[in-house]
Parts: sequence; structure tokens; C-alpha cells
Amino acid sequence: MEIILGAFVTSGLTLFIFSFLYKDNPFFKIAEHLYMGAGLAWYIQLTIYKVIIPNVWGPFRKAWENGDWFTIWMIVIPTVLGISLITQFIPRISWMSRYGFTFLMGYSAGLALPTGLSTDFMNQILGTIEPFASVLNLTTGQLLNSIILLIGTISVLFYFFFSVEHKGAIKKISNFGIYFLMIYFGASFGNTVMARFSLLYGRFDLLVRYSNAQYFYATNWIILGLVIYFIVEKFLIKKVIANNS
Amino acid sequence: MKETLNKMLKIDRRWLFLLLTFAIIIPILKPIGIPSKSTSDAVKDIYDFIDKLPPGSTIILSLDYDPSTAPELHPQAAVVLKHAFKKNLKVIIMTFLAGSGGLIDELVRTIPTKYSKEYGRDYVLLPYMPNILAALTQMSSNIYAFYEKDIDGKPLREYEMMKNIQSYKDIACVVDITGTAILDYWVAYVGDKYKVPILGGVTAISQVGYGPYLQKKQLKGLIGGMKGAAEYERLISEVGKGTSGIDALNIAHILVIVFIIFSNIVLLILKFL
Amino acid sequence: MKIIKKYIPLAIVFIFGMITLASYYVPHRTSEEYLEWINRWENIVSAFALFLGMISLFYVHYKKIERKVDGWGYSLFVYIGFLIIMVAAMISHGDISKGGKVTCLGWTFNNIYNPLSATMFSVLAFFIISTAYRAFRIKSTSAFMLFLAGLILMLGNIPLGEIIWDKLFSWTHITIAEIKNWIINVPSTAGKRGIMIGIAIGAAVTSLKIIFGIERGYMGKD
Amino acid sequence: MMKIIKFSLISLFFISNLFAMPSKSKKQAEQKNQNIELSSLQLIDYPSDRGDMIILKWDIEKENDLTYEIYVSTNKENWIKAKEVKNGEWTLEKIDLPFWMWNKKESKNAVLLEVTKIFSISEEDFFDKYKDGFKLYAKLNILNKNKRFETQIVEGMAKGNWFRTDRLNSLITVIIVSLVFFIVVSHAKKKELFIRRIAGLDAIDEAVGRATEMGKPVIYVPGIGSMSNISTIASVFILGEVGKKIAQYDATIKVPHYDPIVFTVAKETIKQAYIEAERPDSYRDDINMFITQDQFAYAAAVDGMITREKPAACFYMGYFMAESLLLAEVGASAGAIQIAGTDIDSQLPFFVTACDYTLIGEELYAAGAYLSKEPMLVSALKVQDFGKLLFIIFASILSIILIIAAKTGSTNFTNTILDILKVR
Repeated sequence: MEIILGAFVTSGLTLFIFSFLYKDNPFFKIAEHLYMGAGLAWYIQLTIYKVIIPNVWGPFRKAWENGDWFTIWMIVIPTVLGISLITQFIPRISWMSRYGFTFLMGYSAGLALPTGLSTDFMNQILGTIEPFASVLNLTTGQLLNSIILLIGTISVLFYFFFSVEHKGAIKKISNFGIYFLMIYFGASFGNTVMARFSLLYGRFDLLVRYSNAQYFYATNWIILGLVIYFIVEKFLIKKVIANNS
Repeated sequence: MKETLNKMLKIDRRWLFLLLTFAIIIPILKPIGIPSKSTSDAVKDIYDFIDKLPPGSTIILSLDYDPSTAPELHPQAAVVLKHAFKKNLKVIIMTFLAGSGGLIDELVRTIPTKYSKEYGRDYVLLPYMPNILAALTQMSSNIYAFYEKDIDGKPLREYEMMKNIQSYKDIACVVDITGTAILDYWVAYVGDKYKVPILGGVTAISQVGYGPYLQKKQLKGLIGGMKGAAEYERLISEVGKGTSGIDALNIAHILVIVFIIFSNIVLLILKFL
Repeated sequence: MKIIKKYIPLAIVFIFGMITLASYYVPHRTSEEYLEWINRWENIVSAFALFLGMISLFYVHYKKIERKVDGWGYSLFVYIGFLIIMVAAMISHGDISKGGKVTCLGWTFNNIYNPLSATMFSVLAFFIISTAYRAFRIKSTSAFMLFLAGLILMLGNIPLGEIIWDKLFSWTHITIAEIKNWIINVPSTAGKRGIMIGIAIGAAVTSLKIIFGIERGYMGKD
Repeated sequence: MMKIIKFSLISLFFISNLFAMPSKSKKQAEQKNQNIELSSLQLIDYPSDRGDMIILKWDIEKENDLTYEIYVSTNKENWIKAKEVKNGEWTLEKIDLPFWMWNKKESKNAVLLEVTKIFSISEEDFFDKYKDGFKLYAKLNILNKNKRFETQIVEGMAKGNWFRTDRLNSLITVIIVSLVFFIVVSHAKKKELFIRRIAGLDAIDEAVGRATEMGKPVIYVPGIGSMSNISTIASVFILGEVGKKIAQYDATIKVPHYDPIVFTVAKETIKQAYIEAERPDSYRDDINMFITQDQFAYAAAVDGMITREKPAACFYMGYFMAESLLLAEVGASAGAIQIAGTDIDSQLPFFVTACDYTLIGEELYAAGAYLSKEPMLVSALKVQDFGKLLFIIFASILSIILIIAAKTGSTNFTNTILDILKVR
């Protein structure tokens, strides 16, 4: 029973979303609004059962029983900060919500500064020049590739120079850099196609499976319903227009 | 002429959508079996390995994928299971991913009956186990310490096929099909430590990362993405979801390429008109 | 008042920024513990942010229903969707499966949440084809680069592409897989690296601006 | 380099009796051991760690086929065999630390021991109980062909350290960049500083103008980032500037939100923009709307919104993942002018192909300076350019130097340079 109901709900929601590709319609709107609620609820239940209860409520109770005041404070303070976010709804004291996330801003900035400079800056220099250290062991092809990589990276960086005007030599180099950017974009686009088509295949495969007698032709019924709706709608609209004119 | 061409460039995109729908639906309904140039070595390895196992040996099939990676991995699981049944191997199916339940259910509802295989005699299902590392280590000495009961809550030990199974040393190989790092665990904690042959099935994207394992023979074989599943299906001459999947991907890719080239040709003609 | 409203928050940013920065260079257990705690803080605060989101969502759709704006009926589905998942979660205590059996929450995941998100995700396949049709037109040299790289990657990813390539270009003695790998590893990496370095420096400078209170747009203006 | 073992056979019987052996059979085995004094044997704390690692080091012998068994203990009584190594198998060079921490060329056997693993103590317990350091003893059994020698016991302490000396290079880089930043920013002058043209930002005026003419709204999508994402910060700043223009032209704008905190910040930003444009009365509270905090639900809702509102222009600025194309393609089919900007490199291809203008990576960060022309921001941009220049200079000069070094065979020099750049 629950399997057949599941088949109808699944294929229904799947087709409702796909129907948007034809045009906007009430069924898509239903799926869209249902999803807005369900999506948020999904994250809220995940936060409650997988984060708050095991990582916050559990330690808090344990600390409370043991009288571990340090842990208690370390949980109470962020809770107060979190509650301060809710002051958003009261304009006069809404500034309090700043307290709620400023520490997050500082934390993430403090985290990003050294890691950005070391992993993405210094290690990228290293990665660019490292092949040249073993130049004697490289084939001509590999050496050429390393040189292209170096020149390409540098010319892309020229494209990102902001405080100099892009004309003359700089313009030429930065235009050369754009070619590398475009190759990256094209390659990255082409490489993603496979994964996306696989996903679509998965959805269609499911729909085909649910069109079996075993599932009471769930997909077929819903497609039929949608088609009837679109025909009726088209017919009705024509009629309305005809009546108006 | 110019107008029709211009119209073609601005064609209603819903026609493109319709063509793509057909490109993917048709192979699902009727797999074509578009040939591929070659079978990759890693797939051939895994096929050979399973093919050479003596009939009656027991293998572990660890299915650790959820709906998000199922399009690529489900066909792999199906084809490996089919191959095992064809060679009269006994299969222990287990999972370490909570979301895999429905998918495994679907596999065992359809495939075993086709090969007239019986639950308990030819295959068993073990329940989901969250504590993966502990389970992997424990099974080296005693499988029943963690899996006292099967998925239906019946004592696992009492099944016919489990009579002579105690630990990894009674297992011919492990096939792990996953979109997660669980395959790495199998390799590191079971394959390297207890010398159990590990075979794998992964998504096309993560396939590249397993190169080193294959090279060092820590993995005895690997199925990559839908392409791998299709190649495997050809090896056991069974047309399945892998074949239809790679057909669909083939056609859809060619469709995109044709569209791109077509729009450029139209553009070129317009330039000279 | 300005102190409470403005300077204390800026001081918080500065202090946490500097401590976190320092923790990158301090291997001692204390700095690890600090990071563990602040992650827990983040969890707690973002949990409240989620509730803030929930209240906002309910409020928006409550207003729509109350004022009976166009299509207010759809807003009811927001509440329905929310309730279905929440009730299911409460029944099954947040577990998707228990003892190998799919729970109530698992059912909603498999039949409501997953179909919606997976289908929305797979719609991308359609959009890829229409975007490709429009955007991969060779109008300039740079567009040609985009076209060429995209085309080769798409051909190289499918078995049929290999066959077609061998039929047409076997005289070059280069396989499409080799060209594909070269594009990914050399020119494409150069492009990506350039972007990443720019971003890294930009991010570092922005981080400095945040820590020292020069950038304060995130606080809203007063 | 001294490579001498001092055999002191005199104390043979004395010392061997000092050891209480755990089992009888082992005792018999140990009794055959000859005791020697290995003066170079040292147990030193691993520098720059959190306190659970220690290094045992001793000279490399000329004889090659020596095998060492490492025994450790916390109380000199219960000895645990931690590792077995061959002479010259593990050296200082193999421990991945930079040259400024020790002389890598010193020919010493060096073995890194992880205390928690050897004594199987859980990490929590370890850091709870041994806050001030973990004292342990070590000795070697040397196997030379069939002979076994046992060395003296050495003592060491595994301690948590307060500075990652191996990250000194990273710290210096951070300091240099910060210094440059302060010098440049504090010298920011009011006079016009140059910024190169950014086409995507120039198009904002055009887009807003078009929206005014057509009487259709502008939709500004700030993405799915939280407030601490740098791209979101940039996005909110741009939103303020766009908001001002919208208010001046008397056009309408809609901003759908994913993150509740970004939502509240954007509300204030837009309100302020209307005040600055001297149109506070045209501000409405429903310009910003919270949608939902689920990636694809957000995409579905914004797609619905774009199809229904038929906007004249769409802006996508900030942090985007797979929904980038879901939004941009719907916007394109609705016939809107589209301007996008993100620093997520995997999504740039989709924006570039589907939108009219795209701010690529760093261009998004530069947008604030470009639009506001605020001297402080413009000069910060100069720091960014300085960083890129640094990269270009370093990368090109160092590659030439490395090639020369490789040709002349000075590997030491090469390794030094690579060490300086490597961040661990």
C-alpha cells in the first residue's frame, strides 16, 4: 500500500516539476510551494536531531549533572547570541541581532586569511614552478606543458589587473588570458554534461518503472491528467478570448 | 530563406527539450546497445575475477549508495549480482549507508527469481550498520558478532549458506559499490589488513581517484560509472540498465553536439547570405 | 549607544578574527579545542537562524493567505509540506531507517523530498541543452575556444565519441582521450589557477578588511 | 659527522638484570642480548605539534643490514614494541619539516612515534590526563645478522607546542600582505584612482534604465551563501548600489533570499539605499522576501518568480552552486538582461554561457570599489593587484632559477626554494 502511494506521490511530484518545462502551471506551483515548506522542514529536523540533540543538548545535560560550568556557559552564550537573531522582528532593537553573527564573521575571516594565502597562493606558486625543478627528467612534451601552464596562468592574472588600463601590451596579454579562461569554461561545461544527463536518466528510469501494472500505472495516470489539463486549459483560454472579442 | 534561418536560431527551446526527452526515454524502453570501442581493463579484471571463482564460493556485496548516485551505481550492483548468480556464487548483501534500503529491496525483488535463487540458500541480506569501522574489523574474526540477525530479524547463523561462514577467510571477495569513501575503508581496513580481494564500483566522477589503488593492485578491479556497467553487461551478455543508460548518454551527448554544430552552420550560412 | 550598537560588534569581529588567525599557527591542543567550541557555537547560532527563516517563511505566506493575494491558495501547501516532514521526523525521531526498515521519515525522504530535489536538479540537463544551443556559437576567437573545449570534452566522455573520432581522425594517431586529458590538465588548469589565485588574494584582502572593521556592510547601515 | 657506536660490554650483566620482563619466554630471549651504549640515541619532542608525537633519532651506521626494534614504555617496565625499522630506512629527511627546523642532511635514523596509537590511549583521555606532557622511555634492540644488542634507555617528553614553526613561511606572507595593506589603505587619497572598465558593472545602468522604460521589475538574486561568504558580502554591497539606482529611476526591484541573516542585512541595505537616493517613501518592506533555505526549493521558487514577473533584468551576484544554470536559463528565456557574478569557479561556465555579462571571480570583489569609488576600497584593490604582481614575478623568476639550478645540479638550492613555498 505505502509502496503504491509512494509511487503515485513520487511520480506525481516528479512530473509536476517537469511540467514547468512546458510552461508555468498550477501543478508546478503546488510542487514549488510544497517544496518550500518541505525543504525548510527537512533542514530543521536535520538540525534538531543530528546537531542540536547530540552536540548541544546532550553535552549540556551532562554538564548540568556534573556541574561543569565551563561547558554550560559555552552553550548558554551562543544560545543567547542565537536568540538575539530573533530581534530582527522588532525594528527598534533589531541591532541586537548583530551580536548573533559578528563572531561568525570574525571567525570565518580569520580562517580564510591564512588558508587562502597559503593553500591558494603559495601552494599555487609551488605547483606552477615545481615541474621546472625536475627539468632534466621531463620529456619535451611535459616541459612544454609546464611552460604553457605558467604562461597561461600569468596571462589570466593580467586579465584581473584592475588598477592599470588595459591597452597596448597589457591588453594583448589579458586577451590571451581570456582564451585560457574560455577553454576552462568550455571544458568545465562539457565535463558536467555527463553527470547531469545521468541524473535525468535516473528520473526517467524511475518514471518508466512506475508506469508498470505493479504500481497501478502511476506515471501513466498522472501524465494523462496533466495532458488533459493542458488541453482543457488551451481550449478554455481560446474560448475566453473568443468571447471577449 | 534568411528569415527561416533566423527563426531556426531562435527556435522555441521546448522542441529541444522534447528531443532530449526522446533521446533518453527510448533507450530506457528499448536498449539499443551502441557499441563501444573497447572494454576498460579495470572492468575486464573484475569480470575475470568473479568468473574464475569456483561455484559455491561466497562473496560479500556491499551496496553503499543512495538515490543521489543510484542512476550510475544501481546498474552496476544489478550486473554484479546477475553475474554472481550465473556463476552459482552465494552472496551476502550488506550496507553501511542508511539511504540505500529501498534500492537494495528493489534489486532482490527482481533479480534472484530470474535465476531461481532462494533467500537463505543463495543469498542473505544484512541490516544497515552505522558503525562501519567496527563492523569491518569485527568481521575478521566473527561475522556474527555484529550481524547476529539478518534483515528480517531471523538468526543469521541458521541459514543454509551461512553454515561454513565464520570470518573473512571464508569469503572469496568483497565487491563494494558506492559513491562515498566506504570503498577506501574496505581497501584500507579489510583488503590490506586481512588480504581479502576487494573489487569496486564507483561513479564516473570519482573513478579517476582510484587509479593509484588499481595500480598497486589494492583494488582487483573497478567499474566506473554507467559506462563501466554497460561494459560489464556486455561481458555477461545481459542487456540491462547500464546498457540503456550508456545508450541514453551517448545519444543525448550526440544530440547536444549536433545542436551546437547545427546552430554554427546556420550562423555561417547567414553570414554569407 | 553607538558603542553598544557599533563598536562592540566590531570588537567581537576583531577578537574572534585574530584568535582564529592565530589558531592556524598554534598547534597546541588549546587551539584545537577553541576551534571545536566555535564550531559548536556556529551550529547553535545557525540553528537559530533556521528558526528565523522558519518564522519569516510562515509570516510571508500567512500574510498572503490573510490578504487573499493572487494565488494565496498555493501558500497553504507551504504549511502542508512543512508539517508532513516535521510530523514524520517526530514520529521516527529523525531516523531515516531503523533496523533495516524505512521509517516514516524515510518514506517522506524517498517519496517527497528526494523526488522534488532530484527532479529540480535533473531539470539542469534540459537547460544545458538549450544553453549550449544558444551560447556555443562561434562569434569570436574566444567563443571558438569555448566551443572547441566543450565539444572535445563532450565527445571524449562517451564511447560513441571515441568511435566517431577514430573514424574521422585516426590518421592523426592521437586518441580523443589524450586530447581531452591534455585540455583538462594544461590550458584549463591554467585558466582555473588564474581565477583561483585572484580569488585567494581578493579573499585575503577582504578578510583583512573585515577583521579590522573597514568592511562593515554586513552589519547593515545605521 | 660522528658515526661511532660505543660498545660497552662491561655493564652487560648489571643492566640486563634491572629489567623486569613481562613473560618468561621473553626473558630468556632478552638474556641473550648484549647491552651496548648508543650515545647518539635521543628521544626528542616533535616540534610544532599538539603533543602526541615524539621522534627517536640516532646515527645511521655504515653497516647496512642492521635492523632496529623500537621499544617504548611509560614506566621502564612494560615495554611495547612500537616499530621495526631498517638502518637508513627512516631518516630526518623523510620527516616532512622545512629546512629551518633542522638540518635535513644530518645522516640520522629518525622515527616518528605517535604516542596515542602506540599506547592505545583515546585522544580525549590523552589530552585530559597529560596536559603538561607525556613522559616516556625508549630503547632499541639492534639486530645484526643473528646477534642482538640492546641499547641504554633514553627518556623524553611529548609536549604540545605553541607555535607551528613549519608554518613560519605562511606567517611571514600574511604579515607582508597585511603590512602592504595597511600602508596602501592608510595612504588612500581622495583623488581619483584608476580602475579598469568592468563591462558587467557598466551594464547595470543600462539594465535598470531598461526596467524603468519597460515598467517591469528587476530581480536581484543574492545566491545561497551565508553572510560570512565573501561573495555574499560583495553581493550585498552591490545590492546597495543597485538599490540606489533603482530608487533614483523609480523602478521596482525584488530580492528573493535563501539565508535569513542575509535577508535581514539586505533589508537594511535597501532601506538605506532608498534614503540615500532621497526616496525613502518609495521603500516597501516586501522588496526583500525570504524564500526558503533549501537549495533546489529556492531555485524552483525563484524560477517561478522569474516566469511570472517577466523581469526586464536579472542580477545573480554571490555564492551559487548547481542552481546557477537553473536560474540563468529561465531568466534568459524570459528575455531579461542578465548580469551575473560569482567566485565559485565551477559555476562560472554556466553564467558565462547563459548571461549577457558575467563578473568572473575577483571582478565580483572589485565591484564594490568600482561602483562606489570609495578611496579606501579602491586602494584595497591595489593591494590585490600587488599580490598578483607578486605571483607573476615569483613564478616567472623562480622557474628560470629552478631550471638553471637543475641544469647545474644544485639540488640543495632547489629544495630550499621549494621548502620556502611549501605550506604544510
